[in-house]
Amino acid sequence: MSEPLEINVWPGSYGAAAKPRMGFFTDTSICIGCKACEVACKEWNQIPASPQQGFTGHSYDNTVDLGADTWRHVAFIEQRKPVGLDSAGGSLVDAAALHQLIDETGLGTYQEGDGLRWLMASDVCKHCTNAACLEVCPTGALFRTEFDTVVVQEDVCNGCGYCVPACPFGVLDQREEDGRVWKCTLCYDRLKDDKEPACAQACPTNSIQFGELTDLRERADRRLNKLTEAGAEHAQLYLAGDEDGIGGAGAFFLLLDEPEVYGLPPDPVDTTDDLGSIWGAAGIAAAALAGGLLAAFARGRP
Amino acid sequence: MVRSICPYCAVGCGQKVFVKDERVVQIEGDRDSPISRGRLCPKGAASAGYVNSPLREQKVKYRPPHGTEWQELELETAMDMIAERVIGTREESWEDVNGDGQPLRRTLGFAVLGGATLDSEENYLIKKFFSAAGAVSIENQARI
Amino acid sequence: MGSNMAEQHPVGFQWVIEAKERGARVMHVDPRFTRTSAMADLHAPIRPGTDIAFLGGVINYILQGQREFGDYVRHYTNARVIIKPEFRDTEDLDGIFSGFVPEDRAYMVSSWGYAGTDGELTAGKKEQTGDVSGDASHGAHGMKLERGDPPEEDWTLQDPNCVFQILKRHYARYTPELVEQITGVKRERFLEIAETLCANSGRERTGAICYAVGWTHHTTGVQIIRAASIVQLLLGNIGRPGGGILALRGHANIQGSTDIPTLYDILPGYIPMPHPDSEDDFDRFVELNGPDTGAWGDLKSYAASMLKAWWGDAATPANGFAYHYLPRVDGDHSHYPMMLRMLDRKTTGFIVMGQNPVVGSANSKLQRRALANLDWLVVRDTVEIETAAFWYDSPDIESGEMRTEEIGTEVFFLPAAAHTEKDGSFTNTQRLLQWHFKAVEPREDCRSELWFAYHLGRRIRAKLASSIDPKDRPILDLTWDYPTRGPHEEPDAEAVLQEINGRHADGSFVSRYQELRDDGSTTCGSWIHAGVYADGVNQAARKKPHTEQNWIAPNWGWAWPGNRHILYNRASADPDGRPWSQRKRYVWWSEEEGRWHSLGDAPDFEPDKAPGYQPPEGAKGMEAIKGSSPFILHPDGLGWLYAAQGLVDGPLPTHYEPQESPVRNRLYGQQANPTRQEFHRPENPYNPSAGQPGAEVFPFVLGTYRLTEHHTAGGMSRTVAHLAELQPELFCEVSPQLAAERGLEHGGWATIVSSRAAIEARVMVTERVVPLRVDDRIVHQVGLPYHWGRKGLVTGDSANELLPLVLDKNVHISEYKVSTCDIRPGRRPRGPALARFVADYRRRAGLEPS
Amino acid sequence: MSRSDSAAAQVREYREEPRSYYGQPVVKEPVWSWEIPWYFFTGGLGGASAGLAYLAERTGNEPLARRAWLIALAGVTVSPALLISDLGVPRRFSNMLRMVKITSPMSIGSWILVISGTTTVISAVHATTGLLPRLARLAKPAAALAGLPLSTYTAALISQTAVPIWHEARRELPLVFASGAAASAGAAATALTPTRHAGPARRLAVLGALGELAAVQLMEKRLGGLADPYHREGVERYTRAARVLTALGAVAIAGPARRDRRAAVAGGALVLAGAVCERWSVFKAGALSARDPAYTVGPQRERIRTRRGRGASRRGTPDAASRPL
Repeated sequence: MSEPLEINVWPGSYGAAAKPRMGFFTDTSICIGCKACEVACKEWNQIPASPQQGFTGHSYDNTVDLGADTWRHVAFIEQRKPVGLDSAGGSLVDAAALHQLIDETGLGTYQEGDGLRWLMASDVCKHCTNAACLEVCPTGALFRTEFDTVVVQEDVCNGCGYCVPACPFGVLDQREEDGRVWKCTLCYDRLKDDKEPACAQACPTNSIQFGELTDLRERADRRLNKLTEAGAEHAQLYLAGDEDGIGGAGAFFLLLDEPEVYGLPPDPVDTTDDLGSIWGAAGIAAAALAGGLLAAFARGRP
Repeated sequence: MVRSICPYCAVGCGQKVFVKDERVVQIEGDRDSPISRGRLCPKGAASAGYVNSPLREQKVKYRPPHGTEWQELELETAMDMIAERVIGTREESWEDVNGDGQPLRRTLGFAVLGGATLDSEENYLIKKFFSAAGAVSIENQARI
Repeated sequence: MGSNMAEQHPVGFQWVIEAKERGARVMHVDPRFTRTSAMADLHAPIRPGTDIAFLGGVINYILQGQREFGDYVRHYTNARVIIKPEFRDTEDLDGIFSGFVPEDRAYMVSSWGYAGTDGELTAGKKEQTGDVSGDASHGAHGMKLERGDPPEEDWTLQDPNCVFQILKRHYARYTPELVEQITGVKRERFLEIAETLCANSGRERTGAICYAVGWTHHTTGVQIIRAASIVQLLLGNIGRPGGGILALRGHANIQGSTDIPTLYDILPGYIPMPHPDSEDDFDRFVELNGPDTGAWGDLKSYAASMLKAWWGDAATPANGFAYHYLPRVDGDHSHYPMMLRMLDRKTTGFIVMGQNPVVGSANSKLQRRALANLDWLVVRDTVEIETAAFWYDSPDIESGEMRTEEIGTEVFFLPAAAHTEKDGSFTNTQRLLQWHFKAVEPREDCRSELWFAYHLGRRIRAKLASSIDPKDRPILDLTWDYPTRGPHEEPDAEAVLQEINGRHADGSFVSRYQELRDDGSTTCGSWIHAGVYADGVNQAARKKPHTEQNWIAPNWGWAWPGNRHILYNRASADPDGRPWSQRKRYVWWSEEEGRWHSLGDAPDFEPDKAPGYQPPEGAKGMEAIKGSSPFILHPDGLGWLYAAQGLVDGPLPTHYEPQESPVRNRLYGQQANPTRQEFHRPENPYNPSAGQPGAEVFPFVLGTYRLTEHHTAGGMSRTVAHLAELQPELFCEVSPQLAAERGLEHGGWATIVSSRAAIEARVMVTERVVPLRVDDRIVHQVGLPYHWGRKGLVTGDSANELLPLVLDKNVHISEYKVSTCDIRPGRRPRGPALARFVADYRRRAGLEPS
Repeated sequence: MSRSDSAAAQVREYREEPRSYYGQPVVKEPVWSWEIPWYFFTGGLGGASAGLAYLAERTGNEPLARRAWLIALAGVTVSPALLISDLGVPRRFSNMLRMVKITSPMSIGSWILVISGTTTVISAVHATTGLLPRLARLAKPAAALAGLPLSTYTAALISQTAVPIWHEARRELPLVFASGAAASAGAAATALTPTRHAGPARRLAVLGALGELAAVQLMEKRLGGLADPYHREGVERYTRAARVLTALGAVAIAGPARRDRRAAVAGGALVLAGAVCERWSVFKAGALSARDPAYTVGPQRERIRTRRGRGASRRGTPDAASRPL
């Protein structure tokens, strides 16, 4: 894996070797929360079992989040009704506590009112067009592949951990045993063998769809329109265009509620956009320091 | 690569078993299967983890009556002892006829349980042999 | 209903999702809102154990609105058959049918028969007592009918004694209001479901019902499925594409292990085990068990070929094909009575293979006590399961109720081979045999069950070789010469499959069951599998990609019988052999060619029998099946809305409350199924039900189930790191209302108690579980997945500790899906305090003197 | 309402109406351990001390110069040790120098540290032993110059992350770090140098301390409600300690330390401790803001509401199809 070390730009750096951009379209409206993606991913990539979390009480999610040992994570959200921007929500348990659901009659169940729904969604590294993790990686361990995906070279990573807080989605994490960071590779090794990533292949209901990004985006548009027509008013495509703060993503989602309900940021940005002001401020501060030093001597001799 | 079928539920998803150095290294869905089209559930996807589980036992274990710990036993010895137990219990508990003089030709002295995770060929030999031996209490997860 | 398909059969569920995307409406009737409900268009929460009331309501809705598929019902079902005038319905007798013998809790079924038959029904000749089994209970393969014709019929369906009218009367009280009062399903919701079912049935449309152990795990399990079959027969949804009642089974080969059973009461291919009554007379056995007409009319050929496969040259026409070598069954020797025999030290040896009764069977403590009373126990599994470890690691050891030193059981643990380490076939839930190939040799002492059975048999035969005892002849005469291969002398699984398939006298392979003969010229280990090795090819191993064949995929694996994928598919055409509609065409008659065509499936009918065929006088077997009668396994070729025989608890499904229920039966004075098998003994107390003193001690309904992330008793999932971590702890699901009532804290601990045991679980407070308003009271449910035990990577108490043994007498399956319990916050007592804690509950419930 | 105030309002609103995934963080907090806040301190101390030493030498203040060089030496030798010790794979430290990457302040910083370290070592060797005179002639100004970015790049480093209160303070954080570096360098030299030679050091310390206090105030003001983590449990004590220690130290240095060596030592120690606490305060507050999804989602929602952010979702209804949420 030493060859593509300095490559950050796709397709330019790859020239003729560049492949079409590949990605995931995760359609959460047909996710059944089986977690086959989590397991298939761990089996193929030989990821150790996560540190024992125990029972979390987060509905059926005992994986909690993405991390070094979880490259796919299925979220479970129990809702009384779609949350939306202007209505209360959160988990049912919170809601139950908040609203004192136990009324005098003893019954306040969806038998009367319905509206119960259970959202499930498989999260993954987004393989951003503008990937902060890759930008901040000082060693070049993170690189952009010929498929326009973002991958960590495990033989280069020195575990500086910079990418961990840099990622606007909290995808990467350090593995305690070996100190390096790990994340979804979009099964780079399988892609090179013309095979589908393990999670997408396993997914029983095709909630995780793999393919060329342009195709996936078209498919997603059709799906969104269909759902919207069917009355799914909060259905939305997340990271499906180029106009967002990360320039679009290789892995994008069809959500049935606002992103934050799934633990996703509503307006993620690649902080590299602000690089000018960051370095500018550092430069000004350095100059101020110089000024301070000079000032300390300018008062004359002691 | 060897073609297989998922050992968990009864949907019967196709599996491809990849082998390297006499060891199963990967099990994934078989895209050719009209049932599963290459897909697997979490259990099916964990099949390699199951066949390679570090908890798998590889040696016979033996506990004598009232023993407090497992002991080692050669497989051949164990098989021989089990054969003796079957013969002995069968002998002791044989019922040839019932009270009306009708034939029974059976033993209720020992019982056999299991099979829903076994192959049909295995069940066939189990049913065939133990029935021939007169055993009647041959039962299965299918009862549950 | 009765299935949580998205969770338990996720990959099968892809087809439901696909159907939904194409416009199908998915409805889920289930006590809990599950991952299946989440994907359904509609979910109706139902009180556990009230499925018959719900389905009875659907039947009533169909009949009252004349929504049945008239032509289908008249021609293909026994709606037109007239029943004996002496038959009395549960509506007449307050919850029991005619013929009930209270002291035996069993029926004399002669009054249930078709009018004009003489009562010489196979299953009817004996009272259906608890210990009736073998041919006397399962031998329901048919009544004796002249030419396959029911003697009296009314094609107008108006005769008050015809099945159609009996059905109407039987369900007349199952109104939407009553459905709501019993099941807790709001009537609007019920009506929406009933109407959707009706609207999606008929010539142009079909609907399917999927069920699983949510239906079988009841004291009324068989009748629930019967109720569904009545719905589907009335709507014309059997034998047609997109229709059916689909049993979703839970183990890779659980279907295969009933087809080629390791079950006490049947032989391969559902041939009944013999009863002492038939003496040593093979012909008498055939007469007692087989009808004269329909596919079972050839029972003699099937049984003779099987005996011939087993005992080879020792089986001759002269000795009834060594029929007398078979052991006789005269009682219930199923799993639970088996364990009770161990408890009573009448059974002293036990071989367990790939099953974990200590976790997977009801009343775990009783299971362990039974094991502790054995002389010897052999456990074969891939990992050390709780059943192998019961003598040193169990709740009873922990509580001091058992001591290792006092347990006299000799235990052999033999490591088993995994599916990748052996060749063989699994039969999936659609009867499809699929071969799996060995990838690697098993390590060390790990061996297949094939190896174990074969080599154990070989050793025993060698030890008995010089015996002159007649009881050893069946062992010594057995055909037991399978070729072996490899370093472990593994028997050749394909050779076994060949024996199952069967051969002609010349050694060539049988290619269909119709070729089997009763003269000893054919062998066949399992008649329904005849053809699996047709042409000398392992048909189960066929792996033609689905992309290279049509959607029926007949060239992938092999479905018994005769590679028929949809059973009774003759019903997909009208009586004249024309498709009911072009949209739903599947099998149809070609007049020009004089044979049945299909979209690719094998017709489940004689290939050249014309639709207008009428059996001649004295016709037997298949010859007696009309050209317009699709249900060829029945002696009359009809779908049975009314089952005159074959069931021990009535010809029609009737609502009874579960064994343990906080609710009185609103329909009848008879509270629970009158024929259910109870075991009154100190190890198996029952919680008092509504109306009995002490019922308030166990006020909540308890349901048990599985999770996607685990597999049954956990031996194949709690031992796998990537699965164990996904659901690491036992939890119970309760509604916010129940949590508030009992002070249960989300994420905290709860203790769940029955009169059998107390266990602890983490608390999941969720609105997916709803309290149901039933009549004028509120019924709370506690949901418990049952996968945990004391071994493996993740451990916890087992839900089955809590459950009683109480069986559906038709099939001896226990009522796992509903019982009663109490729940309280906090962890359970430890050590000896635990036993005292449970005993105190028993005292409060009046089950134990104080 | 200022930008940060409305963001703060959003945070509050968000708290009252929790919309998160079981309160799980959206972004990951840094995995860095105790070495890193200490490195922020030592890097600043070393960097600014090199400048102090160089100017002292140029102004003929040999005693101050020699001590400041030694302080700088300590700073730039401890710094890499801390950094390497924090690495997941310490033996791969050299991978830091595989490339020069402007988008990665850590990459640039590594080079700065190398240059600063090398030149400072040479300078210190010369200042104490007189060896390497020719090299030192080049090294000393270089060390003084490299010391400047060494003191501030760490602020750029943490600003270039998704940690809300770091990134949002990207304009002010370098000032906090720079002034902290000045204060540390001045304070260390004040404590170690005889009072009569320590004038510039004292002035630097006081200037730095005042600057630090001002910069922190400015940062908190600009952050508005997002500054809240600086005053939450577990962080507050560092924030307050930094202010109190720095202020007290500055008073001591500005007053009694001019004559009293013990006061100089005490004042220097106080300012140093204050600078350390300030780094810890920033570090801890950042981690806290990452842990709490309200600080991530609240401002993002506010950006979308005020159309400064483009959002990442789009709906399917015809009229909303092109409108970001």
